[in-house]
Parts: sequence; structure tokens; C-alpha cells
Amino acid sequence: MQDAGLSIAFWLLAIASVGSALAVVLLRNVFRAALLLISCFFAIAGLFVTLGADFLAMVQILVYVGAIAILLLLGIMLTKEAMRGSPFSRWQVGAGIASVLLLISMIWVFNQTDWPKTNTEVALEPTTAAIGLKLLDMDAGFVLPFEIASILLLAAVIGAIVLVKEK
Amino acid sequence: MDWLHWIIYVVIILAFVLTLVMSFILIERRVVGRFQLRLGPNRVGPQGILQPVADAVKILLKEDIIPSKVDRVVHLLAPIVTFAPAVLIFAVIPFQQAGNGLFFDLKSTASMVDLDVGVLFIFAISSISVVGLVMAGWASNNKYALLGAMRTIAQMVSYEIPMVLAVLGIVLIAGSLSLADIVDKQNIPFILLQPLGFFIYFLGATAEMNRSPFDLLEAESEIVAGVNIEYSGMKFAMFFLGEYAYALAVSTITSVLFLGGAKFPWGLLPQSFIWLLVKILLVFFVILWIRSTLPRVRVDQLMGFAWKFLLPLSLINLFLVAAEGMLPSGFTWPIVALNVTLAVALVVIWANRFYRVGGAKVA
Amino acid sequence: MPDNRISLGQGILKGLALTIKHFISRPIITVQYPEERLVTSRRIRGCDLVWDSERCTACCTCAKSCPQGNIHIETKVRPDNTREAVVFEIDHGRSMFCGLCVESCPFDAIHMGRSYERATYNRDSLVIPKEKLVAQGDRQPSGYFRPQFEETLPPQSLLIYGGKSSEVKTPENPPPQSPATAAPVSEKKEPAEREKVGVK
Amino acid sequence: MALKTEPIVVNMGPQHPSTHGVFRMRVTFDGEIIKDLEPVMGYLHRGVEKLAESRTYTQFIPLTDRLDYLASMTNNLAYVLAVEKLGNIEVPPRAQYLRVIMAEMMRISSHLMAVGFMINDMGAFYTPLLYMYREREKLLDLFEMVCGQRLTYNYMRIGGLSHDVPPEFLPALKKFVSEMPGFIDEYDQLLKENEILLARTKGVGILSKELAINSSASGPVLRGSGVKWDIRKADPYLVYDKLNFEIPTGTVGDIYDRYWVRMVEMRQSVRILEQAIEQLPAGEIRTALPHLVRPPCGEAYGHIEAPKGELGFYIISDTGVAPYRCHIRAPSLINLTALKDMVVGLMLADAIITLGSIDIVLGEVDR
Repeated sequence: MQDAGLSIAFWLLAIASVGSALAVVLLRNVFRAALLLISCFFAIAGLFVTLGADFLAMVQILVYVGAIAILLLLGIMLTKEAMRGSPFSRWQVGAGIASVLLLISMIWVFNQTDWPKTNTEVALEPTTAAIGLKLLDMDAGFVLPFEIASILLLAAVIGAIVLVKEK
Repeated sequence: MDWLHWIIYVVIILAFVLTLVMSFILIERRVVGRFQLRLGPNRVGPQGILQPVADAVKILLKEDIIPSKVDRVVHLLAPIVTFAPAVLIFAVIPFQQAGNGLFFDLKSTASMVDLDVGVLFIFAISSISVVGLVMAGWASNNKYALLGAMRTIAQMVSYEIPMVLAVLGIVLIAGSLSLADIVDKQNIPFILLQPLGFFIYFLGATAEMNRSPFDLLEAESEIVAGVNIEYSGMKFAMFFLGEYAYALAVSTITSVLFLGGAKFPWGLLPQSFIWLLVKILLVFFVILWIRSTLPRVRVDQLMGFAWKFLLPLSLINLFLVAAEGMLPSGFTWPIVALNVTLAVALVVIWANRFYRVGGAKVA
Repeated sequence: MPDNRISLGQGILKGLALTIKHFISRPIITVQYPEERLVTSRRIRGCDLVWDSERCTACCTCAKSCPQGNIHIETKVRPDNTREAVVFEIDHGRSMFCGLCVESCPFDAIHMGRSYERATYNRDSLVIPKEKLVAQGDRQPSGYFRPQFEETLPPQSLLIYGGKSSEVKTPENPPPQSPATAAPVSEKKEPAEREKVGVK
Repeated sequence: MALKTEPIVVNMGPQHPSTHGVFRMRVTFDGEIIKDLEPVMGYLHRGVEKLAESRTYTQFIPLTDRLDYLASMTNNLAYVLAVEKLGNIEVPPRAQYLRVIMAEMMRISSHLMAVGFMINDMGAFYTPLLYMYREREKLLDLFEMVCGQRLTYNYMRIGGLSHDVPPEFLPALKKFVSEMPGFIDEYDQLLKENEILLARTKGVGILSKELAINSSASGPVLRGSGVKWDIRKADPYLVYDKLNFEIPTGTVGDIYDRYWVRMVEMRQSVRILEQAIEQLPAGEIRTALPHLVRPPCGEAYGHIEAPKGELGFYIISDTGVAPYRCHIRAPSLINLTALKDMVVGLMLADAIITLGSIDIVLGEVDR
């Protein structure tokens, strides 16, 4: 019963995420495209939930919907021709070829990779503490990459402040 | 999976939210009226208690206007996207803890679902309502609505950061993201352990729910109600109810995180849902008190306040909590005294600094 | 010189203290209108004119003094060589109640009214013919430029005395004569009725 | 980094909650920064000046009530002063004192409204405004007692007043005068040090001293910019030269200075009222004049310090019963012309409170 429910949820979310992602690309109205991008983020958060990654799902919504997509919307509001969308340009053909090549290579890589498979049932446990331990544990964790990433972000913040500082 | 549990809690939450939202509307009008030496609405029913019903009937009977040049789909979806998150938040609110209660005992915590990431859930969900407001502002095809939407984005994104950082202090003390756990750990209300965190959270939450003095999104005197300028009838009612539902949500979250939820302070009396209700009303009264006293800040001052005042203070607060976490347990009262002193001192010092660096641009 | 001190939040706290003080201890000043009514000024220029057909000599001074030209009078000469107003109409829809007609009447034949509830559903009924202009029911003359009425009217209720009538706190003024000739507008406007509001 | 942005033009008004009537501002925004502002007036134009030519001198008095309808009594006063100057009409001393009392009561009432609505434009949810309304209501009660109306008084007459005040007026006024300073203290407690108010008003909407003089501004707007000019002192009319009071002046000319000047002027008005009540003589209140006033041929300009600034009536007589020409120098209109210079470069919210701090009344702007 639960498996069937999870399967249905997975397929619905998968269709929603792929469908809205396609719509983001195909729609002419940039604002609606951005809204569909938000719904795509949502569907992906739902996929995380079906995988038992509750922390990641919440962070997905908080960061992608709450911050990134919103800033995207702000940018769109400041554009003048948002309703008409982006005009055709000569980059179109090149972009099409590049994306098809990327798709083919990704499918090929996915097929070639030898994925580790497990047959045991994974218990749905809270992941927050586990993630915290993984990130910050002195011995088994990724403290150094974590701190490097922090420094990188700090540098980016300072850079942004310097850029917009009033002369 | 207990389907009965879900259905019962959906009904309970909807009833709780809708009745309290209705009574909040009345309470707000009566209390603000009393602040202003007026009576407020007192004609419909005894003491005006049926006024929200009359308002609802009026607003439902209004003509539903869709301006000709709006983006129809987005225009119609926006009120729903704004209203729904405010109700969703209540899914994780623990209405009463497990154990001995005042009138009845519960085997498990009375909440729809006790998520392990409850605090994150609240912030994640509440950030969605911004999308609804932005949709409304954009789709209305009105310059005031657009200005309102831009203000909304700037305001919500900025104030979320100090708010989350302030609540992180609570999470550090409680050692859990689950709201039920947080309430369980509150032998003394966390407002005493975290006065500075409460201060930052409360101001941030006031801004997040567009209450005075941070009600720039609506700013009737400037941008004429902002995003909901083109809305009428039921669609406007959704925005209106959403705003009050969000006020209710903020009052509830504040009560749960900082005031001990359903617990009576120091456990002097058995815990009960009633204490939570009393705390919610208390927090809402403070919101109304502030609303009926203060003028609105300007949009750049609002941003300056978030980034130059609240954010540094919340970082200092987080650092202090982490440092205090190193101490051995058993020093509760000294820590309370220390924290209250530090909070007052830090606010005064930082306010002074905020003025000097020109955050508020006082000539 | 304006004060230039920098403040650290005490201004906001002072304001909050003031509002909570009002919340707790100040009386509500609302008057719940249809049930509770304030006594209007003795000189009120209410929204109707009261015409005394006995005293009117149809001299048309009021019509001439009206800035708007609202008063319409047609006269005829009686056998005893006095004149009589055949038509005496006032368009209240255009009146601004300046009271110049009352002021100019040499025979005290026209008075301002004391009522203030004269809303109607159509404009035609705002043009009032002479049959309806005479003092009747709640259409009573006020003391505007008519000191003989002013003495007899009930004293005005003032907010400065908490909404009570002005005579309450000024014992040096003798209470007014019994309102015999010009009765107060209606029973509801008795000062005793009004006092409920002040203590609320 | 310079981003190229598209300015947006917003029509604020004629139906906008904060334009204090039917006033329209065509504002060009860059984001929320004002690049240009064009006031559009005339939505309430009723041709009052022309109407004066077809009314007798007395019949025009009720029409002056409709100019600055928040300070009707001072409009009456300025007009009758101009006519009295034209016709060389003496006014009995009791009437002069009562006129001063009425004018100062009106000033308190008008300033209460001005400050209250300015704070309201700032976003305070009506509380300061309603506290101020409470005091204004007491004044309106007194005006009603004197002349029977609460808004359009029509109290002044050429050569005096229409009535003497009733006996219960002076005790009530004395009580008001004794209570009012306490209430002004309360307003100060609520507003004067409020950090949000300071942050919103200090250094915002600055009108420099030179510009204030050059644009012919008057009243609290001019005094807020630091110019000590008050017609009550500069060209004393009625009995102002027998009364002691001070003229407050600001330093910077920002919104806070204008607010502050108004608050201090209220205190000074209370002071004037105290003295005027004390000195009030008995006697006649109206010079006997013919029913139709016919001033001699000539012209006269009568001006007073109305709550909003210099209110003047310039009247030309051709010995008829009506003025040949009547020009009204409306302080609101002339103060409003300085609006653009005050707000360009500020934000939307600043423009609203700058407009509020000028204290316009559209009845007077458009006439």
C-alpha cells in the first residue's frame, strides 16, 4: 500500500517537475516561466520527501523558492518587455545542438555508471543530525570543504558589498 | 498511516484558523478602537461579535472585478497562493503536549504532524506566501501594485535572515528542530533565556506579516494598499484573511517558540491548550499596541534596519548562545540575568551605532 | 530651536506608554448616534428654516439677502393694503445655511431650525413650500439671531465637560427658564439622557 | 556599476488617500526615487473670486468659509479686514479681541489637523490623529456655541461680529486653555522623540531659507526654514500688538522643523488666548452700518497670518454693492509651488509626508 502510494507520488512529482521545466523553456511570457520554475522547485522538493530527505526538502523550498526564485522574479519585474519574452536570436540553433548533445551525453553516462544497489529497506529517519555530523565531525566529516565553502561565500558577500557600495 | 488522525486534524486546524482569524479581525478593530478612544464595531450582535460575519457576507456579495488588462490566470491564482501557506503552517504547531493536561491527558503531542524539521518547515512554507504577493503585484498590471510587490520582495527576503538566525538560538538551546521537542525543553520560557532572540524574531516577524511599523507593502497613504489594489470580492477576502491568518501564525509560533506553548510558566498549573490561546492573544495584543502607536518606516530605512541592525545583532546573539552552550548545566538563573542585561546593553549600543553610521539617516 | 538629541529607543517607549495609558484609563468619547444624542448649540443653524406666517409681511428682504437666491417668494396685496406671501419656497438642496436671511429679516418671521436630520430620497422634496415651513413637530426655531428663543433652549453639551451640558460645571450661570414657548426638538435630546455618555 | 533603468510615471491622485483632496501629482520615479514631480491643480476650482463680483460684500462672507475649510474663521477675518480697510470702518474693541480669540482657536484647530494628518500620512494608524481630533472637537463645540455651525462659521461681519459670545463660552474656553498645554505635552510624548518620526522627517523635504523667501512661502513652511516672518508681528492687525507671544523658527527647513513650528505655535496660541481672555473688554461687538455696505472707490489689501500662512484679500471697489474685483492670495497654493523643489531626489514616502507638512487645503488651492 505504502509502496504504491510512494510510486504514484513519485510519478506525479516527476511529471510535474519535467512538465514545468519544459514549460519554463517553452513559454514566451517570462514571468509565467519564472512561476513555473518555482513549481518545478516544489516538485523536486516533493521528490526529496519521497526519498526520506526531509531536511533537504525544506532547504530546497527555503533557499530555492524563498530566495533564489524570488530574486529572479524581482529581476523580471524590472525588465521592461517581460510580457513579450525573449526574441528569437541567431544563437538558437547552436543552443539547440548544445543541449541535445548534453542530453545524449548525460543519458550515456547514466547508463554506463555502475550504480550501487541495495535491497534492504531504508528506514525513514530524521536526517538533520546525520547531515550535521557529516558536515562538522572532526574525524569522519567534511570540515575542511565546509570551511572552504564558507570562506568562498564570505568572499562573495564582501565582493558584492564592494560592488554596490556608494562611491 | 492513520487516516482518521489526518482528517480530524485538518478539520481542527481549519476550524481553529478560521474562527481565530475571524475573531482576530474583530479583536483588532475593537482593541485599536479602544486605543484611539473609540468603540469600534459594536452594532452587529452583542458587542459586535457578528461583525466579521457581516463583513464576510458583504464581501462575498461584492462584484468580482477582473480588470481587462490583467494576466488572468496569475491574477486568479495569487490569492490562493498567498492564503494557503498561512494555514499550512499550523500543520506542525503542537497544540498540547503529551502527558498530563488540565482537562484531559494525551498519549501523543496534539499536532497534525510532529515534523523533525518543524522550524525549517515553518520558514520554508511562510516564504511561499511572498510568491503569491508577487504574483498579485505583477498580474494586476498596476503601478502601485508593482511598487508594492517590489517592496514585498525586498522586505521579506531581508527579514527572513535575522528571523531564522534568531530562532537558531532557540534550536541550539533545545537541540532539536521539532516544535514539540522545543516546547518540551521549555522548563522556563525561552523568552527569558533568549530575550535578544525574541526581540529580533518579533521585529522580523512584524515585518514578515506586514504589520505596522513595517507595513510598507500595504502603505495605504503611499501606494494605496499595494498589491491588492485591483482585487475585489472574494479574491480580496483571501488576501485579507491571509494577512490575519499570518498574524495568527506569527502569534502562535512566538507563543510556541518563546513563551512555552501550551505549558503554564514553570509548570505551576497543568498544561493546556487554553494557555496557548491566552499567549496567542497576548502576543497579538502587543502587535496591536505597536500598530496603534508607531508611524511607518521608509523603505530604505526598513532595509537598513534589517541588514545593519537586526542581522549583526542576530549574529552576536547566535554566538552568545553557542558560547553559553559550552557552560555546564545548572546555571539557569545567572544565565537569564546575564542574557537580559546583555540584550538591553547590546540593543542600546547597537541602536546608538546604527544612528551614528547613518542607518536611519538622521541629519 | 528644535531638539536635536539622538535617541536610543526611549521615544518609542514613551509613545507606547502613552497609548497604553489611553487604553487603560481614558474615557471613550464616541457618541453612539441614533441612541445617544448631543444637545446642539442654542444657536444652531440646522438644516431647515422655520417660517412664521403670522409675522411675515412678504417684504422679500430674506430673498434679497440670500447669496444663492434660494428663497422664492410671490406676493399679493390684501384688501387692507398689506401684502401676503402666496408662494414661499426654500430650496434646501442648494442652501448653505449661512443664516443671512434670518439675520436680515426685520420682523423676526424666519428662523433657523434646530433639527439636523433632513435627508430625503429625491431632490424635489428638498424644495419646501410654505405649508411645510411653519413650526411643527420637530421643526422648531433655534436661537440664531433670535435671543428670545435662545434663553429658553436647553444648554449645549460640550466635550470639554465630558460631553455634558455646558451648564453643569458653571453654577454661576442661572439655569434656563422652563422651555415653554420653544420646546426642545425632541424627547431624546434631554440633557439627562445625554449624561450617560460622559460617564462611560 | 550603473544599471540602466526605466523611469515610471505614476499619477498620484486626483483620487489618492494622501493628496488631501482632489490634487494630482504626476510623479516620475526611478525605482522609488522621485525624478520629477508636476503638481496638477484645478480639480476643485469653483470660481470663488468671480463669484465675489456678483455677491454683495456681506453675501461673500459665507463663501470665504469654503476656501480653507479647516480654518474658516480666519478666512472670514481676512476678508472683513480687507473690506474694513477699504471702507475705513472702525471695529469696537470687544469685537477685535473676540476676533483674536477666534483666530487663535482656529489656529490651534488647524494645526492639530495639519500635524495629525501628516503623522497619518506617515503611516501611524490614526492614533495621533484621533487624539488631536479630540481636542479639535472641543474647539468645534465652542465654535458651534458661538455661531451655530461646526465647519462653515460665517461669524465675522463687516464692522464686527454677528453675535456676542454666549455667557457660558468664556468659562468653557478658560477650561480649554488650562487643559490644552497638558494635551500638547501628550502629543510631544507620543511624537516628538519617536525615533521613527525623527528618521522619517529629519533632513527630509528641505526647503532652504533662500528658496522659501524666493518662492514667497509663508506660515509654518517659511518659519520652518528659519525666517522669522509673521504678519501678527510684522504688520500687526487687530490687537496683536497688545499681546505677548513669540514666533518659533526652525533651523534646517525640513519636515521636522515644520512639525515642530506648528507644535510650538499651538502653545503660543494658548498663551495668546490666556491674555486675550484676561483683557477682553465689555461693550459693543458691531459697528452700525447700512444693510448694504458700499465702500468708497479704491482698492485695499487686507492680510492676516492664517494658520497656513499669509492669507490676503485684495479688493477693488467701484462704490457698488459688490466688489469690482476680489483676488485671494491663498497661502496653500503658494506654499505648494515649492513642493517640487522639496521632493526631487527623495522617495515616494517622503513626497507624501512633505505634501502633508505643507498642509494644503484644496478648497484654498483651487478656489
